[in-house]
Amino acid sequence: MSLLGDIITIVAVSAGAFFFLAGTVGLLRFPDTLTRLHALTKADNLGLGLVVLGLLPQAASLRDGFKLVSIWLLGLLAGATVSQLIARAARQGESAR
Amino acid sequence: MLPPAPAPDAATTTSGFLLVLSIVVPIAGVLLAFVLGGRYVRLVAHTIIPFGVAIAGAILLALPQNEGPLVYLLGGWPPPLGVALRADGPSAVMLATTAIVICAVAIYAAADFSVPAAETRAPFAFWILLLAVWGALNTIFLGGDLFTLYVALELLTFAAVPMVSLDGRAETLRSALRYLLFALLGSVFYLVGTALLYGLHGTLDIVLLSRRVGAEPAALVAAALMTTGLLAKSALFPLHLWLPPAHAGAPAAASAILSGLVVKGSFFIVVRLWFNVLPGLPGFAATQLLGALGAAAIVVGSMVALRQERLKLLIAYSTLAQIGYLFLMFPLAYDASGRLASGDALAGGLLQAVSHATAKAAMFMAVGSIYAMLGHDRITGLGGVARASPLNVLAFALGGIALMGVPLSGAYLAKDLLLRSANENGQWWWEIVLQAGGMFTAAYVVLVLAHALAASDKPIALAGPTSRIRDAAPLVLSLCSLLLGLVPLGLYLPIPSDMTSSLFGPGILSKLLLPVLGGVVIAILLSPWPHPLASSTSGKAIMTGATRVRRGSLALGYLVERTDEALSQWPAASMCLLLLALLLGALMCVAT
Amino acid sequence: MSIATIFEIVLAAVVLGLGIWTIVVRETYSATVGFVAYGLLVALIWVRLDAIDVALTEAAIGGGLGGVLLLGAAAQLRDSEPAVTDAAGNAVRVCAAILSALTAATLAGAVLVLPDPAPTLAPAAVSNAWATSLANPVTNVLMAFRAMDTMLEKVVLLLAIIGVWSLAPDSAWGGHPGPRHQADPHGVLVFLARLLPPIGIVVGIYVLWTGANHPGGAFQGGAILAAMWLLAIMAGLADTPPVSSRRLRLILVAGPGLFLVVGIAGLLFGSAFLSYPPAQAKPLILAIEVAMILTIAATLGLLLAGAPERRTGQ
Amino acid sequence: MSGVTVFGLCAAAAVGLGLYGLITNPQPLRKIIAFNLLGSGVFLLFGVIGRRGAAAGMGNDPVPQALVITGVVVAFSATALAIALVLRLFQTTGSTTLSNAAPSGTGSNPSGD
Repeated sequence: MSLLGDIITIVAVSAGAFFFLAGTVGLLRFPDTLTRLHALTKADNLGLGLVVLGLLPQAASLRDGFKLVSIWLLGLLAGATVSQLIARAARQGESAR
Repeated sequence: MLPPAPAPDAATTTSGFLLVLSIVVPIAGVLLAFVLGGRYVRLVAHTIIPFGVAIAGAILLALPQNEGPLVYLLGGWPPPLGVALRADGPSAVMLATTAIVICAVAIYAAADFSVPAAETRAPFAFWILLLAVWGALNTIFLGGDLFTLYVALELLTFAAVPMVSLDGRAETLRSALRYLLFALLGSVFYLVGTALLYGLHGTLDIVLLSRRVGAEPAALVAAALMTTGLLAKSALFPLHLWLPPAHAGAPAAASAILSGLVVKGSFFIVVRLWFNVLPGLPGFAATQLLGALGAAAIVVGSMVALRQERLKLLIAYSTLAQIGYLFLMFPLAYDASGRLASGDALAGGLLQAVSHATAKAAMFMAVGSIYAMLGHDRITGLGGVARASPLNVLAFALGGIALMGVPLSGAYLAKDLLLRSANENGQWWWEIVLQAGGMFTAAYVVLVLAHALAASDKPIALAGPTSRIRDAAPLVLSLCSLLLGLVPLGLYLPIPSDMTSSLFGPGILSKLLLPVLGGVVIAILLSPWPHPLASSTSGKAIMTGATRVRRGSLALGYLVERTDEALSQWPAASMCLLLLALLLGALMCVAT
Repeated sequence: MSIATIFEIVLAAVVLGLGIWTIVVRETYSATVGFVAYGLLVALIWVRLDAIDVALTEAAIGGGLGGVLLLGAAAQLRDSEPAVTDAAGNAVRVCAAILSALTAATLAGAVLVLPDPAPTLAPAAVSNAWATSLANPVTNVLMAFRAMDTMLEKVVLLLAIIGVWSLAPDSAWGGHPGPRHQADPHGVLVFLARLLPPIGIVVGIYVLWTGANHPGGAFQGGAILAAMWLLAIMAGLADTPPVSSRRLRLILVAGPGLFLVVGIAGLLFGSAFLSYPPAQAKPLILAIEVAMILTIAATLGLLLAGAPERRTGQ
Repeated sequence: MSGVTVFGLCAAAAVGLGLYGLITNPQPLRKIIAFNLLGSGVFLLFGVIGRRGAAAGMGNDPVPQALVITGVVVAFSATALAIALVLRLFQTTGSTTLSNAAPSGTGSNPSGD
């Protein structure tokens, strides 16, 4: 059980870290705000989700697991809203120009 | 691992609760005034102040009856885990001084910051900040823990900075911002030092540290950083860029608090640090450095003060000079044993601090009244003021005379104590500085009085009404400073008993005349403005003979002023701060 | 060299890199963004130092709210940047760099030569925890052993509020701090401001409650509550209260006030000022912390909102 | 080389960086940011010292931790007050320069060396 849990953790967290890396590279390399946001949010949400998923088997109690999942959900919510706001600000800035 | 050290000062003494009250009462006043607001702010302040004065008086009475300091363990927790409050002689004297000055300023400011039916900004802020300064200072004087002192220091800064910009003009905002940023830099330096001391000895309690601190490298670094940070907050030359604009731009009552009391807070912590925490650490060279900075402050501050056109700026610069004077106690306290002795020099320095607190607050208040009456404070336009407002000019004169160090005054006793320890320790060069300091002070007092006493060709248009009670406050305060020598301070400060009797000795006339005459000469030589002194016939005769000398000294004064301007730029001053910290650290390292 | 050490070195390097960027980057706005990132990574260092309470505080107040404060100011000052031409000359830069480096090196040397084994008060703090029956030693230090510092620091917060308010124009005294925010009522910001605060308030209270025995406490919880309040203000769902409001002022002094009252009760009826009778220590401390979380949330929120600038109805 | 050493050096470097920024950056807001950097370096120093004092089942001495929490709140208040001053100065004069010379900033040499 613990071995299986550890394997899941290693695989999922590594995958999550990969997505974070990809997202960061996209953030740095893409040319404009909207594409950067695209790279960032897609990868961040997925990356965070995978990391949380990977950590779930390590959670000591149900309460800890619940906390982990709510971190992911809150991250999703914040990421989605903020990128919406940034995108809107970026578009307004473009149309004003 | 940490045995509870059974020590005489690790238990609450009988009157210890007074120490708690002297901090809690002003702070309760802050909270109460904030909630009630409106018309009640001044009422709360004026109700709290008598209580605070009574508590300070009770501490003064209780201390001599107790063997050793009064101690209170907060929450009953002994150090190192808990925090102790301690009152020894110096703290009791400073507590009493603060209470008196706050009381006088509160009376003086009652009209300036009167409270109309609807709440207005400036009175609301002023009265609360006044109480907050008081609470912070009392915590500084009583705190027995270096981190509690840090919080109190920040409390003091946060109460002092808004006072600078109370009237909201652009230049006062700028000076407040400068003050805040430089003070924050100073407190960060202090905080680094506390971190290192905790890492070395696992406690921040002053008494415990004094037993444990040795000449470890980290302790030296901590001492250098903390001292430099506190010097920045006390505006010792060359770290004074924030002081003149801040103190000159604030409303008169606020200037009195800032110049009289606030800078004494950080000065007091330097004294605590060097005399109580690590008396054996600094060594000869570091104490000489502090004294040299003090001497430089006296020369530069006084020379620039004499070149000011505005009276408030003149007083602000003279504060710089007198802060320098305070730091002369450090080299003089260093005796043959290689430690800072809590003897004559300590008593002299603290006495000087008390004299300056009372006299300078009185002078700022008197000048504030003159400013309000004339609508300006140009020194050359002061003619006829003595007739229009005799009480205020008298208060200014008495405050100035007290600071010159004429017999009976606290500054006189302080100078005598410092001279005596200079003599005992064979550091004759500080005797010159001490005498020169008195003369420089006399110079600017004489200069201002000469203008104020001169007859005016046109009558003075009074810009505002005057009130007797308001004029009495600075007068009483400067009398306090003038008669300080008669107060039996030997109970609290290590003053030898033969000092007070020497007040009335022979030679008293020469001691009175020497600073005044020196001051007149300096004032003529260094002030660039047309002199009422010089326009009298005898003055003219001297002037023609001395024109060349005067031209030379004026050029010197100009040079000093430009140097001061250069050092008052932000990058220069902050680099001086770092340089000073490194230098102090290096000197202490060499000494051990 | 273990993996943990390598991770720590990388973390420290990234933090320092961000710090350098924050100092040298040209635009102020970029510098603030860099500082926010720096603050969040510093919180990670605190986790590595096994100081979770501080990590929470640093992330919430140092990085989070401090970042909001700086970003807001940078946005308002954007126009002022071309006016500032008095940049330091090269000689100044070199001198400053040398002096700062020397100071940092001295400091580093002093830290490296600290004695081993290090002195510590951890055993004393743990063994005296009976007095409060709280299991989190940090809370014990803050609320019992060094309660004076905590109380004074609450007064510092209050003075900061008074200082900020004292900068208002006279005509605006008694009015609301900060601008009145408007947002599209169907927009995403309003949506977030309706959805998040209930969750945030629960989390804030949880952080306070758990602070008795685990990392957390009034500061961290108060910062979360303040953030929720600010979100509602920015979405236009709530307005900052006028500074003349008596209720607001009561909330702003509740924390230090209750602290003071309990302290004086200890002086009069108990053993000492700021001492708690062991039987009632926990409920008393919790009561103070509840008052403090309200005070802290209101204070932090108002410090971000700034000086009063408009009367009611404007 | 342990975590304590790494972070101790990091803290000292942050202090140095903050000092440099505080001295050389002319804009007050940048000075405030530098002050925060400086402050966080000092707090880290406390953290490192607390970490060295780990004992009695605590990974970090609770006393320095409590001091840092107090310090962080004080530093935040200082930042808020300083920023309020800067913003008010900007509203009043349209500039945020700290030097006493005319706010036009032409030709003044504030370097002071």
